[in-house]
Amino acid sequence: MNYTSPEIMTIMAAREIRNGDIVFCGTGISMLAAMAAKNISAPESVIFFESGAVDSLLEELPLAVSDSRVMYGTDSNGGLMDAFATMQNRMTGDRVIAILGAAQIDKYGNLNTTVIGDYFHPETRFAGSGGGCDVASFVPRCIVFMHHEKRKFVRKLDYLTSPGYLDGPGARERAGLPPGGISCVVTNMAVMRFDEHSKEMYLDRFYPGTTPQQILDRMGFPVDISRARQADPPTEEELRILREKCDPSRMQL
Amino acid sequence: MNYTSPEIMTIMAAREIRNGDIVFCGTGISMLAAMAAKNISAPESVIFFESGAVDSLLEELPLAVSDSRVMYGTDSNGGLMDAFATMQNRMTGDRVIAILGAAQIDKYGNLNTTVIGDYFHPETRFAGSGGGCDVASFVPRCIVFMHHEKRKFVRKLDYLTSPGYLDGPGARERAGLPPGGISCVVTNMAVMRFDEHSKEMYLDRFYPGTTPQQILDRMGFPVDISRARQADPPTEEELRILREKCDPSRMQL
Amino acid sequence: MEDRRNKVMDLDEAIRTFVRDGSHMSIGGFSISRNPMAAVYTIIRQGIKNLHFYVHSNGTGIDELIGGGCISRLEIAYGGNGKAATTCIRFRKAVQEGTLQVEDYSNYQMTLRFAAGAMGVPFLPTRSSLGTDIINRWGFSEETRNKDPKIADKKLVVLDNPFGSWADAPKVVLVPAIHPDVTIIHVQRADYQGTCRILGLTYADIEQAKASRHVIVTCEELVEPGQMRENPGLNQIPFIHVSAVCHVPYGAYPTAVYRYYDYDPQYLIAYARAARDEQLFRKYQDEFIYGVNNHGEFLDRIGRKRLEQIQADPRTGYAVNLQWYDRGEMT
Amino acid sequence: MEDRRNKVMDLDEAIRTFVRDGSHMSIGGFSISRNPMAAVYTIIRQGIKNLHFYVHSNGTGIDELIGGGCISRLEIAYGGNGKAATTCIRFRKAVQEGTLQVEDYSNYQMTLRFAAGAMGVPFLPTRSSLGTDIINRWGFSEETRNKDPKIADKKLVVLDNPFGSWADAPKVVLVPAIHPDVTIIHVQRADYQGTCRILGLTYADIEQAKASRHVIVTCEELVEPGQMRENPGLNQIPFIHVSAVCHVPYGAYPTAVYRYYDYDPQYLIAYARAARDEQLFRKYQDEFIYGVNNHGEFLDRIGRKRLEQIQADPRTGYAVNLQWYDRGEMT
Repeated sequence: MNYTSPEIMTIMAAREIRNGDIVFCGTGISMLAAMAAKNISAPESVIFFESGAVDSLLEELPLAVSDSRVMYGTDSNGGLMDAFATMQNRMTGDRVIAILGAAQIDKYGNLNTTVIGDYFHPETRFAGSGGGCDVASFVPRCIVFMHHEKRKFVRKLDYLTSPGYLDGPGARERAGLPPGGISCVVTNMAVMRFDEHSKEMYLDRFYPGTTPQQILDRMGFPVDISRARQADPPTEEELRILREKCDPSRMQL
Repeated sequence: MNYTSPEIMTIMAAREIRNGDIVFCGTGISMLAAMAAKNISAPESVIFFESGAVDSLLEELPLAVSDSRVMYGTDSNGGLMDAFATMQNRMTGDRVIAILGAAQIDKYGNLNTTVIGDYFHPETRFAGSGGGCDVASFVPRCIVFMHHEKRKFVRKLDYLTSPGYLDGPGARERAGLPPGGISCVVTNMAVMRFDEHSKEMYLDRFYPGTTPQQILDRMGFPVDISRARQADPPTEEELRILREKCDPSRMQL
Repeated sequence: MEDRRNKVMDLDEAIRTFVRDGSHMSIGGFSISRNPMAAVYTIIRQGIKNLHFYVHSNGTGIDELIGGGCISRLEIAYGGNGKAATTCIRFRKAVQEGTLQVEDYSNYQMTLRFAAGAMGVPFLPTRSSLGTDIINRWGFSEETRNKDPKIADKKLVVLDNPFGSWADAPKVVLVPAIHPDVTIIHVQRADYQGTCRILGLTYADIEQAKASRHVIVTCEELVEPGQMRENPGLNQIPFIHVSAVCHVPYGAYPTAVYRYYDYDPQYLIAYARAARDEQLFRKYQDEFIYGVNNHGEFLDRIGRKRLEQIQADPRTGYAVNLQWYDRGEMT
Repeated sequence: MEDRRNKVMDLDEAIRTFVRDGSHMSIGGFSISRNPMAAVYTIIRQGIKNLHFYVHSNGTGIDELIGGGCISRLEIAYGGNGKAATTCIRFRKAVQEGTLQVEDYSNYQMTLRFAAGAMGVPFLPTRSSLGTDIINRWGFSEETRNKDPKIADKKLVVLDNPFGSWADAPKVVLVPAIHPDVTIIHVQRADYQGTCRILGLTYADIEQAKASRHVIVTCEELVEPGQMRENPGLNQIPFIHVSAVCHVPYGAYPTAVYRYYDYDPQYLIAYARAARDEQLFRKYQDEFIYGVNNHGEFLDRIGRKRLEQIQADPRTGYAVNLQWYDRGEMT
């Protein structure tokens, strides 16, 4: 099978989504992953956006979470107050899986989407938290999309925008956060997960064509690779649905 | 001029409403007063209900603030969250005048709408605060409708449901409330106001046919009558509008 | 939980599935409007007891439940039945006789408490009730609070503003979130997944529903999801919050449903008269609640003519020139 | 204030009346949707400086204002322009060059802050951001905070839950209310008294408007109050909150207005290219902002053909198959 890097990333993320999940997503590849899951294995999942749209029809790919394309054919159109309340609410929030991205991630899955360099004199300013910090605070499961690069997998974040496991076991609880944190990191080379006890990142699956060592070489901190196995590549059926149903005009893939 | 007791009470209250006021009212005579003001001297006033209706058309008199009659032809139909936020909000709340009723009132304009007797073993249980405590807490001006009876004008309330001036000058501020309190009490005999400095009730206007002494005889506490003058009775025009425009089917009057 | 499944259930089954002796629950509506009366009568008929109830301003529904002996504890802002009874009669009676424990809040406080539950925060702040007995007198004893983990340890908390004089508010009252086991609301329209459309005022129904573990929706009209999605801006409660949908036309009778029917003054007045007298009240209950098997039979007993009299006028949404005639006992 | 008066004003006059150097203000919309762009360009054209701005997720509007040198302080959750610029370019530049003071919050926190302002409370609680640098790093110095009474003394406060473990939340973050002097929103429909109807997502526009001392509404369609009152359930902002209404068709262009028109990818991409280069950016501003007198002239410069390309399809509410072609510079 031939597939691109965004395609395998999308499929790996889509496989994390269970039928019945409420999927919080942004634009681009995270939305494609949500749509792929819905079309492949989780038909009862519900896609929703921080801007307030619940269960959008998504005839076309939106290019922002505020896009008119998320408003068409929804179950209800609210606002940010509604959307975030749904995620902080323990009844509905516990059923949410979020898909996030970041400029930096550390071994506990904490994310930086704010600045590179000093906060007050940044080398690079990014867009900021948006709803990222909110969902990472509220919901039990998050998928993070990352490119596997040393400067992105760092020992210490320049700014901790969105909470993963903070500084390790029990830290979320000590800070006053609900349980949760980051479930997995889906990159262009691998799927990383977090140890149940140490809360540290480990290599779970490497994609066909990569090796654990190549992956380690692209990280700013070492991770356990003892549990690593090769990932099942995207199936023909998965790719067909992704290409034909989710992004026929190839805007993202 | 012939007029009934409810009619003079309605007109006295209506005269308190200024053009442009936002009028919080309940049902019955308080709604009639709001409608009378709108038809007589305050055409730009806005009637609104704690149930969430703003600027209802009121083709018929509603018999509850949740009545479908308050929903027709409104500017917007919200809910309780919206309605009370409008009153607690300092920009809009400062323009609200509220019309309330009570089972008991004390000399500082505090109201009881909860129980007569001991709270835990009440002689008589009433409906409770409803939105009364909220508006009396939030807005700068309240009109209270009362029947002039000794058991209603009491030295000590059995339960302080809605705050007037609490225990006197500066008490609202000490409790943490915004300025405000009760502006006047409109009864079947008189209009009572509160001294600017002592915050104590005094007799401002007695209706034609009553005397200050008769009024004092029907109160459980003494009030200053030195400023009392006879009220200007309802004019022919006021009564005509009230009868013809506000309650043509005589449901309330 | 698969949210998209068909959640349509028979009302009797929905109540049996989600409401138990001792459940903490709330019902939507406001005084004599949009109370889920079919559900209320079903609860009474099923003999459910010891309910812990939360309402803001309620009337007909709560009073019937109290009269039916279903409620032992009540957190409430206002119990009134409009013109028919300024204070709900069975409510008053139960409080005066000491058979009902009550904790008093204001209307906004109860609304905020539901909103806090919906938002997933332990409390929300307001300036309401500072200096009043709502703060000073707590209805539930410390023992009651400690025994039931579903009741907050404190009725409310007065907090000095941690932002100093920000917003000119030196103090605020924090009111604790409510998390009912079940909330029942009656709406004009719902689809089989549970998405709701309320016409006219929403009261606190949205907050009540979103605060609850389970939501039972009774509706005048049951439609396809596609029909609801033609106008998503009119839908207030997404299906992800809803456990059961019951199609019950006239499900709020004898209370009013904007654009569908009005309250029935004749019923409400007769109820008020019966509620004042134990013997009459038993007779009323035997005839209209225990004497029928479901809401359909109840409506048959009311008769088509009465329902026609309260039909909503299509222009205004209520029954124009509805008379509060007082014909004595219901027949 | 007489709320019912006709509040219709020319946009230029409305900005001149309510927005001053140093005003604290906010604009509605979200990234590339429903930004009040006509008002934004008017502010730039009028040369208003030192604005203190509050937004949640904004994009086009905020970036133009920063580029126009209008903003000196910004409280924000997200500055992005969709596909055209993941991080707003002038925003990034200004922060990196130290010409813009920023205080970072999350999207929900900014929304709650507007909601607190709307509700008249000094703060609202959330569990968001516990343990993060949003709590640890404050953007404004103590000096800035002390000097301006319109800025809260604290960015936020972490509070131990006074109700113990109620709602399983041992701690909450309190975020301070925002009270802008002016908020500008763009809506699909308004009447001359100021009542607003937003179609599709409302974002935080309602909370932003209700938190503000003054609200300027720009609208696609200006209608009679009677027309708005035929469907009050669709109106979100009652006239009592509004100071001025400006009828500005295409008033959100180049951002999208659901059911009216889409964003203009060509404009947004050309803007992003210009924004990266000082000389190109001056040229862009001279041509499209300073080189025109009002939004009408601006739209003339864009041309009818471009506006036709982004017309909303009546079924979906957006421009179906809109192309993100990249034609280089705008002509």
